[in-house]
Amino acid sequence: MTTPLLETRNLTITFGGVIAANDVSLKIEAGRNLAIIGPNGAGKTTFLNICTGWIKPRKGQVLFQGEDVTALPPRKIVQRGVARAFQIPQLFTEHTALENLLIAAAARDGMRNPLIDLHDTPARDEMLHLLEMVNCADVAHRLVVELSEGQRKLIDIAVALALKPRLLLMDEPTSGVASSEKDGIMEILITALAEAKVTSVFVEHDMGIVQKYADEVAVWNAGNVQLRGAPAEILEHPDVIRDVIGEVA
Amino acid sequence: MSSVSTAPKTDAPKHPKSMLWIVGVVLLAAVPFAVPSLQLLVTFALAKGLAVVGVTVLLRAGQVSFGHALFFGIAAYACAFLMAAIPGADLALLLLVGTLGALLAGLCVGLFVVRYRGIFFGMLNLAFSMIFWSILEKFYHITGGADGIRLPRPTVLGMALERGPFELILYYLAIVLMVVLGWVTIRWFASPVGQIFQTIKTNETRLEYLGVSPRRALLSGYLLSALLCGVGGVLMGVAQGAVTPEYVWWVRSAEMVFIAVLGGAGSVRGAFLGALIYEIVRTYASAYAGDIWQMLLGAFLLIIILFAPGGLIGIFGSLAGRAVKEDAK
Amino acid sequence: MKKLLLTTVACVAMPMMGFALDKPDSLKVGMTTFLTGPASVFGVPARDAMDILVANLNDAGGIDGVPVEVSYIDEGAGAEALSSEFRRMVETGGADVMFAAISSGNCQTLAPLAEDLKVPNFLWDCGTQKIFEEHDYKYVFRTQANATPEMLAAVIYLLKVKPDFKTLAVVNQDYAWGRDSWDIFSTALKAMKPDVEVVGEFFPKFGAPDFSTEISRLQALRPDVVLSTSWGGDLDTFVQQASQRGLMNTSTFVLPLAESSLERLGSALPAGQIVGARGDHYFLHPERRDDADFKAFMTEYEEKTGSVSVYSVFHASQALAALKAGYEKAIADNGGTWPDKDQFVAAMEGLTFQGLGLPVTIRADHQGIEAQLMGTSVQTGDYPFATLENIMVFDGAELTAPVGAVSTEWVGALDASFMDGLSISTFDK
Amino acid sequence: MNVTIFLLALFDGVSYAALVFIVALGLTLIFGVMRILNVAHGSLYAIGAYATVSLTGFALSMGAAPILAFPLMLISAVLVGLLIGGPIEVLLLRRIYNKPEVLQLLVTFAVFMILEDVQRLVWGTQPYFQSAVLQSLGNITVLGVTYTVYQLILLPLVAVALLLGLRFFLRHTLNGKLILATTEDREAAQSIGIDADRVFLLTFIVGAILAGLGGALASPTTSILPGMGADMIVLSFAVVATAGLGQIEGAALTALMIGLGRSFAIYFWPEIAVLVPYLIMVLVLLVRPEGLFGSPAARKI
Repeated sequence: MTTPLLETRNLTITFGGVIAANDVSLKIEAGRNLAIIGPNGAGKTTFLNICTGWIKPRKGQVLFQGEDVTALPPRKIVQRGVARAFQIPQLFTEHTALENLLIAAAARDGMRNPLIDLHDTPARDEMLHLLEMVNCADVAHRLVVELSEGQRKLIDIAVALALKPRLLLMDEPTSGVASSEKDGIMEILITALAEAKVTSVFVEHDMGIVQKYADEVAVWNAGNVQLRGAPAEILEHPDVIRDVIGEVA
Repeated sequence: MSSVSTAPKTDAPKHPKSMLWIVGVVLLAAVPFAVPSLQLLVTFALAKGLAVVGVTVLLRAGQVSFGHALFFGIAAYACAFLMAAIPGADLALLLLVGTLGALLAGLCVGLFVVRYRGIFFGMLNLAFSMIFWSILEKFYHITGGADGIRLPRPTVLGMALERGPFELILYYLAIVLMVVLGWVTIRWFASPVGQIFQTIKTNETRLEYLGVSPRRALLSGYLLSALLCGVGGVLMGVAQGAVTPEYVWWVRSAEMVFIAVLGGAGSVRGAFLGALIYEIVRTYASAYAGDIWQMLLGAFLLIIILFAPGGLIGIFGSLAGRAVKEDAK
Repeated sequence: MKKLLLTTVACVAMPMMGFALDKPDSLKVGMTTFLTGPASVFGVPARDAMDILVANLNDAGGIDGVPVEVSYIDEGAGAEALSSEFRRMVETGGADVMFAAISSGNCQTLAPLAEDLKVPNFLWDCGTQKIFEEHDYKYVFRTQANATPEMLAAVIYLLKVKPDFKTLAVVNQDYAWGRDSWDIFSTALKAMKPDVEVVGEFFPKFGAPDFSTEISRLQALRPDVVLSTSWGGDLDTFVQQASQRGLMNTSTFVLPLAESSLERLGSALPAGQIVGARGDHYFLHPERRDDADFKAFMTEYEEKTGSVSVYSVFHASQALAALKAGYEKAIADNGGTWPDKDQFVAAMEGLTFQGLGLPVTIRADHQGIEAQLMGTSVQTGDYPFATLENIMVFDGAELTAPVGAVSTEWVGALDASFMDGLSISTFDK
Repeated sequence: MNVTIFLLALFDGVSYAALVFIVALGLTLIFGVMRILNVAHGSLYAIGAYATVSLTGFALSMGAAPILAFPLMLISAVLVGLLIGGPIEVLLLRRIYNKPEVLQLLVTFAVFMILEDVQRLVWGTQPYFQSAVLQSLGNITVLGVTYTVYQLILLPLVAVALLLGLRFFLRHTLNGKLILATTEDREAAQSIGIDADRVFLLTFIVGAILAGLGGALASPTTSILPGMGADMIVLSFAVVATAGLGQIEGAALTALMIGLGRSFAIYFWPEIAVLVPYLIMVLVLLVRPEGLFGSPAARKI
């Protein structure tokens, strides 16, 4: 049996009496896109926060490629190959789209030369290509604050991809995006992920998206995974229709 | 000197404005012949300007230190102690030791303060500088107390000089340091390390999720700022011939922030421009309006903040015929 | 480039040659004084006095017909502004003579600068004795005493009026003057009266707003004598707080600079405290108060400023008197024609001149020899503040460390018999 | 340790802390509500002292009883708040609430510079001393050491009264509740119709009055002279930052800590007395970045 890419063991955490994670044990295998669905407040974002070291669990472990990373700060986990995209895009607002990516690449490559211009770094072409991949090449030189929410979300994901991660955790990649654009964004995204051979986990509320793009679905409720399986099978499940989809609809 | 351009490296073609800066440097270089009475004043202004660039560096990361006079003072005191230990030490050695002293202090203080942001970053810096100030004041038998220590004239590359030639050399040294360190700082801002440092202002969360330690990124800029303050402190101490705890007093730190904002927050050239104008206004105001020079400076600052938020460099930019984005990106 | 640089260096380094031996239109003097900051309690009266004295001098024909023009530099504006303004005044402002400075720290910075600029400079008010003990200067002169005679006069006066005290505590400002004056005072005291015990040494920071805790401590320690060489607001606060809390009933205070605070302290300074004046400076100077020039000035000054004179006024008068006497002597030495700078400097050595106090003489090491006046406070009711009684005027020459001697060593080698051989004039009031 | 000396140091520390607290109180109130660290607070302190001395001197010269100085202190403080604090808020601060913290701080620094010269132009450079009121209250002897009633008893009482009074004002009066609501959530307060401009003006005036009152209360104990504001401002910064910005009760405890630290230092190691406030500040901030009583801001992603 191969080591899972990411594994959690008995993760438990509560916030002021509310259980956000209750003894969560989960394995994520490489090469598959896992969607996490569930009602609001069920602890999905908290789960991503724990996996990336932003929040420390009260109990339990997080293992990445077999290594216990529970106690590490986010940057150390990122350095090991876990990238993260956010529900609200986390970008450098005083920089352009391209610069956001170049900074990510510089961080990845550990650029130390203080006299070379950021724009002259070797990763420039690669980052321009990445912008093309997420369909944002035309806004490369615009400040990210001037862009639409959808473009910002794509650039947020592109920044994460720029790190060349093994695993990408995304928090509602299509929230805040006009529904007409959602499919387009997901198309671009899934293609880019496949091209870069990145495993992804994404929290999603739109069941249409989940059905279309996830290889596997985990249903989160009351601080734990209630069900897990192929999209078709899970989305038909009566419990899921009652607890999750019903609420969303 | 003509080979040195302080223009930022951008894709845009060089426009006449960068020529203006070269003209400015050349004009400065002519001061000792054209207006000799301004020579010492400009030396002081450039020394302060270097320290102001240090404060400017931190402004780029959205952080304000109200204690950076600490590094200015530490460098100056390091020189004074060195001169006392090795009479007739060389200017080059002073520059090296003073700067190293400031760097070392920057590392020690920086390791603590990079954990803080905003007002607490400012206050903690203030507290460290005030501790050092109290020590300078109190340990009279070592530090000379409130009157400080004399810093006799060092030799220059082995030559013992009279005041006249020595000050002239110091003057050109200050100009060279301004051009070189100003250029390095502008380049550093544009470099990956400098850009990462500046993202502390906008998004530390993302920075952490790029695998970068925001504290370490801030520390890199903090060290640069301490170094710049240190070089300024050495120049000031040597030009002044004496160092006093006043170098470290909080008003001095506030004055650096004051000049940085006056010149144009975040601009390297603005820092020097601001320092020059500040020093000139201050000197002439205290000579011709002895009772109200502080009031004039205060009013000047208010006008700048309220009506010309881009600072002097912004005014200068619009006078030069363009809106200036400047050495930012 | 390098060659150009060296040429420039050579040009600037060339000494300025004085050819203008014709009488100038005016004699330009630059004076540094505190117009801002705590020490403006000395600086502003000195400037006001200087304005009066210069106007009077020019009305009487100036110096050999040449009027004197004084411009002022604020020492409170900070060291950089001070030294650049000092240079500007000398190099382009055409100042012939500089009077600098009040602060000892500024004197230590400006004395070597004046020497390098080859401009005659009078240390007109600062107290540090180190300047001429550690360096030789050609262009720098002190037109007043230094800390050594000032402190010695205080020690001797104390020993004369209160010979059998046992314990002493000191509360001085924490800067060079406070520390150095204590060094000299304590060294002299130990030399002349070795059985005194120092029970407390406090150096609250310069400008401290509150001495309550120090006063509590002193009340618990109960020293016979409390010394404070503080001045200005610090001294006022200390005396007020000590007097309010009755510390002055149990301990005798020795306040070598209190002459400058007498008027401000009003009734807060009780009788029986020892007061000094940094020289023979007192608006009721017993040997001068009946002289016409003294009386005329005191009246004029009080009318213009609303206050009585303090010691810095005397020091200003001495600097101006030295300037006048120096030029007149140089003119005489030069066969009646206007002297150049070096002739003026040569005339300064050994010069005797008189300002508002007794005559002052410039010694070979350029240190001024100035008489010292000490007294005991008394509230007579003639004035709304304390005046002095039991005044002693000391001969400055006997109290000043000899040329070439280091004050602390010289003072340390004294003994009780030193007091016996001194010539002291005493006055009831 | 000798109990007598311990008690004496305690008394000295408390009376010193009382004065520092009164000044820091206004500073922390203004910061808590307006998020502005007001450097000009030091000038308001100094002007409060000058105004009291002038008014008292005038009243005494008219033959008034020294005890009349107490209402004059209050009048001076209110004048400082209304005539100087009010215009500062309306004419300057109001224009810069949306600017970065640095600029806000620098604006108050510029005001500080201007007011320093204003003091000099109005009152000159000679120190003033006006302690008639302090003398009228007399002395008290404790353990063989004479204290003034004013410093040992009155100042701490006033400090406690101000602390309780401000708490009452904030929690039980309409204006106070408006201030508290605005402090907790500016947007929410505005959305329910609170006039933030009015609240800010009110806060700044109250803060300025407290600064002026600090100066007024200090005036009988100290020389009033140029530069007295610059020292006080750093000290009250240290108190406010150590306590946690905007923490009123915290400022009281911190002032007490700093006051006691300083007086014990004077008794046992006078050379470090000046260092004490800053050492306490650094040590506290190193352990608790948000100050002793501040709460850390939550980061949400």
